[in-house]
Amino acid sequence: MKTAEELLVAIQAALPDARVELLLNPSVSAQHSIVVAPADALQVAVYLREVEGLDYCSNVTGVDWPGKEIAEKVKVTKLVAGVETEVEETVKRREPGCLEAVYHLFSMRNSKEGAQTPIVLRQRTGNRTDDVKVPSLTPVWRSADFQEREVFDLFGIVFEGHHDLRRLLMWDEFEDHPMRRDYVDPDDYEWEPTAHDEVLKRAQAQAAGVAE
Amino acid sequence: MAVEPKLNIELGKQGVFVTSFNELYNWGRKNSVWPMQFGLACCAIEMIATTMARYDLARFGAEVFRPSPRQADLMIISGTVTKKMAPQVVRLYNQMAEPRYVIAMGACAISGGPFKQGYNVLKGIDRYIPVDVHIPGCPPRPEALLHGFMELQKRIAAQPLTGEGRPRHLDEEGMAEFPVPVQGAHDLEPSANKLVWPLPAPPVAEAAPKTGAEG
Amino acid sequence: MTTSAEFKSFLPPVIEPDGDGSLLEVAMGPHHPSTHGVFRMDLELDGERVIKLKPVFGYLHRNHEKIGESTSYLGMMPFTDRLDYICPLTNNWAYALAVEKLTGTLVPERAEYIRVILAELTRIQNHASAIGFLIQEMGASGTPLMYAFREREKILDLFEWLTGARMMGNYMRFGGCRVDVSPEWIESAKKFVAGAPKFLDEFEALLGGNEILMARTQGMGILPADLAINAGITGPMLRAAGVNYDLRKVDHYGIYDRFSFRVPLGDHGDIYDRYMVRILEARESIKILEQALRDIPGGPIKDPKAPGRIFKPKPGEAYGRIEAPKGELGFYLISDGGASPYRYRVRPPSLINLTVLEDMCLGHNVADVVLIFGSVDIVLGEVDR
Amino acid sequence: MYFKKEVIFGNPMVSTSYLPLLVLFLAALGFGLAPLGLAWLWAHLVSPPKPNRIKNAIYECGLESRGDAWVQFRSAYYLYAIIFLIFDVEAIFLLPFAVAFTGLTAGACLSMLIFVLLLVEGLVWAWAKGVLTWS
Repeated sequence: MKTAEELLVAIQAALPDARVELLLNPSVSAQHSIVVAPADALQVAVYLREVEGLDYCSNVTGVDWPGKEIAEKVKVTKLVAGVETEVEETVKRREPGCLEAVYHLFSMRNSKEGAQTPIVLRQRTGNRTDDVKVPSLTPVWRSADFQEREVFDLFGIVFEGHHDLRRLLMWDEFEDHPMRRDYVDPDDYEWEPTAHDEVLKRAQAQAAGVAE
Repeated sequence: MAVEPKLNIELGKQGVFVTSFNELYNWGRKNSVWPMQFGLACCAIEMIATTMARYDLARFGAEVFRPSPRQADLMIISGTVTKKMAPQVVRLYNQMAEPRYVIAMGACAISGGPFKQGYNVLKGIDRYIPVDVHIPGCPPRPEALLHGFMELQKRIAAQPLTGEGRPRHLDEEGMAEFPVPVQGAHDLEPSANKLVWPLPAPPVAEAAPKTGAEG
Repeated sequence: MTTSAEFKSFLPPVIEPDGDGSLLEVAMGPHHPSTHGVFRMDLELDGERVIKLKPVFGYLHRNHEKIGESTSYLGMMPFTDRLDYICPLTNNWAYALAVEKLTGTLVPERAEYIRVILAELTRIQNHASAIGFLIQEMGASGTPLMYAFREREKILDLFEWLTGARMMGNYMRFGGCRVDVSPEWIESAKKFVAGAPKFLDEFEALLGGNEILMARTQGMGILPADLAINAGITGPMLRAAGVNYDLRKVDHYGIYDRFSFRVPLGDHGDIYDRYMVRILEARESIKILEQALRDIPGGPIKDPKAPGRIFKPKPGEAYGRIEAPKGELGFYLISDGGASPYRYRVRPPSLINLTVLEDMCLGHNVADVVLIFGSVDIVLGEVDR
Repeated sequence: MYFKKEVIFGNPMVSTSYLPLLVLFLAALGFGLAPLGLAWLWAHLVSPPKPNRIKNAIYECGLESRGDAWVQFRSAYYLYAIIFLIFDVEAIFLLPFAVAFTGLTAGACLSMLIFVLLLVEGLVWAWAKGVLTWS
């Protein structure tokens, strides 16, 4: 079973124009992943299944990376009291977030030698609002069928080429994507009979709102 | 109105058995409560275990689990009622024939239980339909379900036929229709049935939040 | 070269109604006696034949993963009991294994043995109840289920004695177990294991040679091996299709390498094969239990350095999986150094095994759809999470 | 002459009259209808009818039922129904024959045999035509 690094080299050899890079996993499990650009994800997937023998896509899931404010220390030469000096300055850089579809691949046919570490394939969308289209890998691995529908339902990643992309878990009239980090669920705690601390504050605010 | 117990026992010793029509009517209904086959989640497995040989719900005349709501008297809500399932639960309750009862089995059915923070979990089925017996536990043991069942039987036995405390199915103004909630864009609309689940007004903001809740 | 000629993609088939009647649209809905809970199938029937079958999920979607993102690592352990509520202890083990893979915690010998014993006991009671429910849906209302649940009660007594709860054990911790096993418990477990083959013989004598069962299940709901692999089917359904893929042998997790047991395989991939594979797997579990109970060592049950309540793993991600009675149960954890996982994903074998329900059921009668669905053996808590 | 007591009630010694049969029939009818009557009376007098739209809706697994059930079924079903009808009616005719079987003369047995054979011949034709095997 090839490791992620060897597979990366093999992919770049077989598909020179495929934009793939390695993402190291700092955890002890050392399950590194291959990030592939959505445009040629289908190509890479077909290669992995046909040539590399990864015929079993065990797990497909979505991860939401919201945009982050990164404060970076930047060396800036500035005029301070007429003297050119190097000054440490924190620059706020707004990193655009993205939605990610993660695929864990194994091989069932040749699964004899040794414990199997998953080959992790990642596709990232452009951003979290309008450019959320990613090619569906269901034609390559049928096991991604329901799981991609679930990722579409809970994260909002649109899988192009999926034969039946509907919401899997929430009801069809539901509009939000609840597993996103910035989802606020409806406040239907109301006030339990023994209202206390922040439920009490919410209840009083609601009651005050009703009172006007 | 009921026969005094002491007199009853004395007469019983002489071999004379006296009962009232009300006791006879309730005795018949109490001992043949047919539950509806309505398993939602983990509590359903404990409910099935209760009907099996070891705990044997049949001793109380309830081993016939009717799949159709038309032939069931009791709905045991065993498991988490999600917001996607809530309209179906309320519609099934409406479609059951009158004298119908509800047992909310398990913490999830009573108040959302461990999954209370879930966005798709209804915080308790009391918001839409009246519940007769609540059985706490996650899942409650089969003995707890049997005890809850006996509580329901006591409650049925105590229902008078006429007068003030008579059950819902015997009085004309009793509430018969429980509106089915609609699945909206973000949540169920309405989020609770105010007639069935009157919200206690919270203690007023400006006054020091007293423990008791007026209104 | 995206989808070249010989490249085969396994999309669900479409069949045409051959009769002259019009199609009846009916929902085998959330409240139905034979859907093992709140599962719905939208059927289009031509008379009795199924023309279209669209499963609908989500009626028990309890937001397990969203709650996971705001609860501590240890706090999620009782929630994993309620995923596949017929096999809570294997869920615990899968979650503990994933966290151990994330943090590299080691598990002492005795704890590994206890984990194997509890997992195999869970497998026996899961297969027994799965067959009991399947036969009940075939029409034998009650009797086989009574037999299966009688055995299940014995196993639940063992669980209750050890973990304190009949079903929801919340027993495993990262790096071991919560409570040690007493010698009396091991004795009564041995007594149960000694009696278990007699129950399986009785079960098989009652069902195995039964013509009605054979007539209704052989050749029904056939699942070809290559579709099974591509659709990610795991567990008894996959082995019934003839693919030798059992995580206990493939992944070498836990200490399964020390026990000699075989992996039963079917060759037709129909419902009868799945029934037989489950019975044979239960027999193999009994063999594992005999060996494990015989040479369980002494020693600690929890690695003292193992993470306790306040536990912040270093950033990183890990995907751990075990051979749960229903298939490959995996946990995918992404940690950002916080007290609760950044992303907490459960790979549900029941949901993924249902991917091919439509392929297996098209063209059969409605009564057979109930059987094919029963042979997949799903639990709604795990399907909808 | 026809209204004499014996004709209607018949003298008890010679049981030619049909009175016992009538009494038995009425008893059977009463035994069947009495509970229903009581239930109807009870429902009518004591428990008030409270129908509403949701309660009277068609039960379809908790959902609102879409589409209607009046669907043209395949022709194979009608053949099944007809064949069942024939052999069900035949069984009713066999009943009195089977009850009085011992006391019958050979001629009666012969005629009954012809009746049964006629229908068995119908069954053989249907079987040969392959109507009974489900496609």
